[in-house]
Amino acid sequence: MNFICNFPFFSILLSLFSGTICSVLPAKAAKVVNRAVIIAVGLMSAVLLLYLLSTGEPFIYWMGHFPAPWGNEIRAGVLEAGMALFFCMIMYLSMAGGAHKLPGEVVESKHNLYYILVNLLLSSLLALVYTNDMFTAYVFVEINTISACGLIMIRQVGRTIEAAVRYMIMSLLGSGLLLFGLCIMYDLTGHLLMSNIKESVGLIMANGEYQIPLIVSVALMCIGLCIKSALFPFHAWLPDAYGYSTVSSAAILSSLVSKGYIFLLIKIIYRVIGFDIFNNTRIIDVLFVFGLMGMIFGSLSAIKEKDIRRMIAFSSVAQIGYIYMGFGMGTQAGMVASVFHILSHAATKSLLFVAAIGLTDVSGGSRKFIDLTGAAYRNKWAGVAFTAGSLSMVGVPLFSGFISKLLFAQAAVQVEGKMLASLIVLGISTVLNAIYFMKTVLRIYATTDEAAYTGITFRDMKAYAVTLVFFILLNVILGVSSQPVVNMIEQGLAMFA
Amino acid sequence: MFPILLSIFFPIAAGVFLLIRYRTPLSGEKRNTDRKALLLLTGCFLVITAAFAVAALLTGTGKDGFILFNLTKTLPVYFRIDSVGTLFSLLAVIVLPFAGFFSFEYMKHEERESRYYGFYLLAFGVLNGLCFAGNLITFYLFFELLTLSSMPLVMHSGSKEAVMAGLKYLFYSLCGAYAALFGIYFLYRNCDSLTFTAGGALRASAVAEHGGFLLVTAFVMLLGFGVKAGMFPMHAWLPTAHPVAPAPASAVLSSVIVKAGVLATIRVLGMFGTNFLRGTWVQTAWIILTLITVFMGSLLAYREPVLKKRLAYSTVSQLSYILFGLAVMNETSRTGALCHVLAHGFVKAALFLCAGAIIYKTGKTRVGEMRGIGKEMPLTLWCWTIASLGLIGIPPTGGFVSKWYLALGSLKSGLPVFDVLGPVILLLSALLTAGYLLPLTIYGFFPGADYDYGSLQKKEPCKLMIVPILILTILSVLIGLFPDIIASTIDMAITGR
Amino acid sequence: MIILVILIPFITGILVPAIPFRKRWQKEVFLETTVVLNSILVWYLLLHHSDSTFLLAHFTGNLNISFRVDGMSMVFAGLVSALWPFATLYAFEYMTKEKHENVFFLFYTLTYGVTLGIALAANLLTMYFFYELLTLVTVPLVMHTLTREAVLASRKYLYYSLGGAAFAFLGLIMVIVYGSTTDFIFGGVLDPAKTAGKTNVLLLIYVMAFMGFGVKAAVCPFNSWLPQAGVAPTPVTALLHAVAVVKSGAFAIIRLTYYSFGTDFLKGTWAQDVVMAVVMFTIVYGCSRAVKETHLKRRLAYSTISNLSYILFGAVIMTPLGLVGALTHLVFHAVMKICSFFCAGAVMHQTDRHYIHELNGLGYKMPRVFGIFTISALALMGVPGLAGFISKWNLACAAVESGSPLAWGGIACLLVSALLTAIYMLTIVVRAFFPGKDFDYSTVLDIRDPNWKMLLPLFVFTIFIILFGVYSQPIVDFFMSVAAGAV
Amino acid sequence: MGQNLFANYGEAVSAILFCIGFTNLLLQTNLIKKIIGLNIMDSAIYLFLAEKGYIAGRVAPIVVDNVTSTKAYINPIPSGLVLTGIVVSVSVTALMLSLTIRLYTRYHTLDLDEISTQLKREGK
Repeated sequence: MNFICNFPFFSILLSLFSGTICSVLPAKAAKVVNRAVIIAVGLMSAVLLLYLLSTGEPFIYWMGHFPAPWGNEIRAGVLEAGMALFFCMIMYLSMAGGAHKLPGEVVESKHNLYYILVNLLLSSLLALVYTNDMFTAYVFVEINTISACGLIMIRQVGRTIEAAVRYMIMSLLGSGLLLFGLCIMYDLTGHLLMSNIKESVGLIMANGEYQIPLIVSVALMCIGLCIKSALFPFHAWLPDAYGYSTVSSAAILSSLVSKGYIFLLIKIIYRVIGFDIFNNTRIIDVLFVFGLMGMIFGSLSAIKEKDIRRMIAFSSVAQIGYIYMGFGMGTQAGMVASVFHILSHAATKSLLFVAAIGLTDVSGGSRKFIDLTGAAYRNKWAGVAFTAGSLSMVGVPLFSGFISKLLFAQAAVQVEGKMLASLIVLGISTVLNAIYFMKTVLRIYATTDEAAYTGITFRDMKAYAVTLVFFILLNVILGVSSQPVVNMIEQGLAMFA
Repeated sequence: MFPILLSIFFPIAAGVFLLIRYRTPLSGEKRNTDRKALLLLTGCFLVITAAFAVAALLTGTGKDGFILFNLTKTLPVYFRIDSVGTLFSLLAVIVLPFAGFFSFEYMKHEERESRYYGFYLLAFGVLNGLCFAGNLITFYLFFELLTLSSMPLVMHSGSKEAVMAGLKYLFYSLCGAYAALFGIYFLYRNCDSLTFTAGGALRASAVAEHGGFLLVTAFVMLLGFGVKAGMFPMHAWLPTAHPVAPAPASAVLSSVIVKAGVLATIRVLGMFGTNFLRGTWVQTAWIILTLITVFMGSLLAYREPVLKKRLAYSTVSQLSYILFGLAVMNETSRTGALCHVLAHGFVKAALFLCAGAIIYKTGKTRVGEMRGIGKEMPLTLWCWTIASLGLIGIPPTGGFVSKWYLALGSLKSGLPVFDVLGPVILLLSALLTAGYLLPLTIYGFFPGADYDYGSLQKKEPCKLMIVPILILTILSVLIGLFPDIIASTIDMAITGR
Repeated sequence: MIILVILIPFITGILVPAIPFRKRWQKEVFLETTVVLNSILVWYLLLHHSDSTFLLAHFTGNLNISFRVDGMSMVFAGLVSALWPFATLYAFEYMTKEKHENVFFLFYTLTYGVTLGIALAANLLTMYFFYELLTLVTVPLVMHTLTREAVLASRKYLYYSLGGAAFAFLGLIMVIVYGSTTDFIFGGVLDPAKTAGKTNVLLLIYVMAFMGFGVKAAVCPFNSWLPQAGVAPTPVTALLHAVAVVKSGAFAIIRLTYYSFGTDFLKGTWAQDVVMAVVMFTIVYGCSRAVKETHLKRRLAYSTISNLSYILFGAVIMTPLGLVGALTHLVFHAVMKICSFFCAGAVMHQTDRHYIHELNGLGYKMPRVFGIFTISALALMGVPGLAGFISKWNLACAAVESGSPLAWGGIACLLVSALLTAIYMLTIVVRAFFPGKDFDYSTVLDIRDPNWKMLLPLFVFTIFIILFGVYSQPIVDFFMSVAAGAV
Repeated sequence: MGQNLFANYGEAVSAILFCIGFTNLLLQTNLIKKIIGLNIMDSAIYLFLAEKGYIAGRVAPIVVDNVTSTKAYINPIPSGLVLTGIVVSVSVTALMLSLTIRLYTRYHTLDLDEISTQLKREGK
């Protein structure tokens, strides 16, 4: 076995371990360790990705060298490696973008705790991405929840604690359902490894026995993950959680945490249940409908919002709706579009959160639209970045959002019964997106009495500006040369089977 | 060819020249107040134009027609002199210069005289163009231009009523023109060319295919052009426009310009061909409308106290005599109609000029105030009386001849109901005509016993005013004395060339 | 070469704020020269075009950004490049009274490039791309004054345009999926084998895409952004909201109808009836609103709404003749409307008067401007001998020719609209020249015609109005060959 | 159906318990009661697992008397899962309780809705 095959395991372990280390390090050092770990993991994932692309075969890594069905396994394919790499990039950029705000948001003594949580989050995300074992997945889902909760409440204000509690409650409901579904699945198949379960599921479907319990279990898992990833009716916790936590937390939470769950769901669909079997259930129709509703209602809530951070948070609800709509189409193309949208939304939403903080900073810390008037003149970089992010969200060509919209629409056309509904909702949702994002963009470029605030120049925020530039670049790259990425996603999905 | 072009474009150029040369000075410019030069120029231009027009008629160069240029490949601007055109042109050539000379005195106290004369010349040129137009497009072109160039004449005084009346005139005329244009579009499709041809230009196949729709088209066109000729229900602009316009402008408007509507109607009949329309609902409807107008116009005139407005209503009524003659669609009635064009043209011009002279000298506008006017301005009132007799139709004036033919034609036509009803209404209307025209004569010459002769003043207008009136009055009698010449011209008109 | 004409304005635009011009005239000369050069380049390109496609970038799948010169592009690119230098010249003078000149000229020049991009796009995706871009680069222009009004207007403009593009996007998807290619090919690219049984869905999407692109062409009920956008400086309103932007909408619809979906597929279907009814309604609606409007520029904007639907009316007749009518009006209306807008702008610049009732008696103080305004008004009404008559004639003849009773109703709409046009345009003229007897001329004492920078474009446009009116044969012939798919 | 339910009464009971816990966690406004609901829910799942893992008549999977036949022992994995699950739920419970304490010290109430209204009043 090639040495590179150890990388997934290494990266999980490294981030877990560094988390432990950070607890005894001073804040500065913890920060360095954190950054280094993210970069290291990112590099490893990149190497792994190249390796996988060259071999074209996924591999399975036996934890402790017990063979299936007894041992615990890690599995790496193109999609996993790509996701890991992408998560690292976004995480690094989000951390870098929010770094200058940290002292103001978190008590000095808790800085190293913050980095522990981030490291923990990274490790759980990686585990979610790589694991081939359902129960391991469950455990890391919980770890993920705990660390995310910590990230929310690390900023000690009433709102964040309340948000953390709400987030916690919803997450626990979700993970409870997931666990229950998982147990039923275990009961039915007798396995915990994904590949083994899939075989048994195939047999069950072929035999015709125990189909209803199987569907129930699948449904429970799906609902559990939907709750955790804030699909439309379960999104109540989201605006507060994203809206009041620290910048980096908000960026990471919105772009990574929920995406981790969604990725797990994809894995369950492909690796556990089987794509075709899943598509034959009614579940996809339910997902489809809720996805569409999420697209509309999320945007409507965002339009009503008067607080820029909460507005962006509500926009996430809409965007997650897009992803579930892709699932709901029940075709390969729809899935590809969804996966692409995971990437594009992650890149865009974290950009928006980071840019928004730059704007609110120069507006006396207020997040109300009315105070943001003319903010883009005071912080030009943030203004441009926010505009770019908004355009991407609206789906203007050149930015990643356009490609995902294009993929969604193309996928929709191929589905007979759902074509019109999805196309029309896609159109309406774009209009709604345009309304609230462009409202903000125009607001920050509208004139104001500039004497009231002091502007910020490039020299004051080099790191921040560079981060923004990278974010924008990421967006544009996804938007312009999307073909390799799409190819990779297709290849990765093919490897799942 | 050249006399035609000159008769059209020379006055237009001259008009534009006057407008620019004698325009209202800008701030800082010296005001050009040389009134004599302006009058002299205008006079010369009028005479020259008339000369060109007469030359065009006499030399007969235009008989074969020529294309000036093509708007597009299928839309030539085409001129040709035919006998109907000759007739109308004759009227214009006689009335316009005399009314122009009359204005020299009448306009003495008005502001911006140059504008009046400029547009007057423009209208002259356009009228010539209208008479010499050889196809429907060229005709339409000049028809529109006529409206536009005569509108400033109506508005000239610049008072609020005048402006509103001018706009009313404009919008009514345009409304009619556009209705006609609607028909032209369809004629263009269903004819081989838009050139005027005797006996109809419709393709036989088109008639067979959608004859019903073509009838609608014909009716719309007749109504549309009827607006200019003051046909009910679109007559309302006439009584509004005439009282506010300067008297010579009213004279021209009433005697010549409204005849453009008649000419247009003749052209439309020519395009469709009387055979196509005879006996259809279009004819019936048209006759009903004309008869209503004839009677209603007279009645309204009878009840109208303001002199010029009374004359305007009279015009409404008299023009529908002509239209009635055309609507009956046989040769006799047509002769009558064409005769009445000339008769009414001269008479109405004379009447308006008389009215103008009275107003100019005394400032009185209501008939009731003009008691004893015959003692002050005997020559004017004599002319009025003679012209009135012409309009009523007392032999040997022109009016008698035309009405005779009209009645005869109607009786010969064999139309159900209308063959008798028509002449009856014409007679009734003639009675009313006497009723509204002669009171001025009666009260003017016989003011009654209680009239204060002491305050009498000599108010006979100057030669510049009285001579045109005299000439026009004499002409109106002459055409009655020598109807043969007219009739032969008209016969020529009916037979074609 | 093709990419050059799009890039030059971009570079020029970016250079304007970047170069520290010492004097204003230097900037003017720089801008005018590049714009003129670019226009010359465009015309050279159009006259010496080859059929080759220039591929700029590859998107996903078979989608790419590429450019090509065909008949339609020649019409639109030729029009835009002919008008831009004059508009720029006019803008120099107009902008002396406004702030943030550099930003203005940056986006103004960028827009030139983007509009050319729309004109020269070789496929639907490229056009869509530049179409979106056009919205973005013109928003700053609308917002220019940064007043509350301007911000609201630009917000509305953005919502409408982006929203419209979202639905136009659906059309793009349909063409990608059901077409054999996304390139513009006269007669459409839909693959009959793929579309079998899906006709109604495709038609529905066509209607949506039509309305989507129609937003820019201000089709009712998506027209309200246009009059509001009139808060922008007049060169913008004139060039963009009478020509470049709104015509892009019309252009896009023509592309969609004739070059992507194909008239064979659409003609005689309910979709055609629906869009035609909408367009007919807009024709009358725009005019009626114009009559009611008392603000000069807004009135002209409503007039634009109506006139744009003339173009669309021609387009949705879906015969070659209809396309000829549409193209004629596309070009002629551009000249007429830009002329009348420039007149309005000149009045506003010289007198600061914005409402029609304030124009009393100005005709004698600004005879040149109002004379030209009168001519453009007459042309818009469709008086024979001026440009408007020819285009309306072509439209109406196409409608008659098509034989559909709905189209015949459309002729009636055209004529009603012509009458309304007369009402709203000529009342202005009458006000200017007939202010009423008791008018106090001392209130307009110091007003005079603007200087040559403003007048020159006006005169040139007037000459074109008359020229097109009396001698339009070559250009109409050219449109004929475009409409026959020959160029 | 009814028979199956009766035969698998353990599972049925655990499902009912799960629902009780779930609704408590979702609908209770009192934070402590929510946490109790959470624990009921988790315990129900452990009960389910234990019920599944136990085979009547067998013994714990610890090798005594060198009996290596798998027939003699129950499946050890569910038990392992239960243990893991308990660890997870304990840590989660701990976190929730700590959050509850923080909220209580700030707002002197355990009612989540009450806390929300107070937060709104704060306006931040």
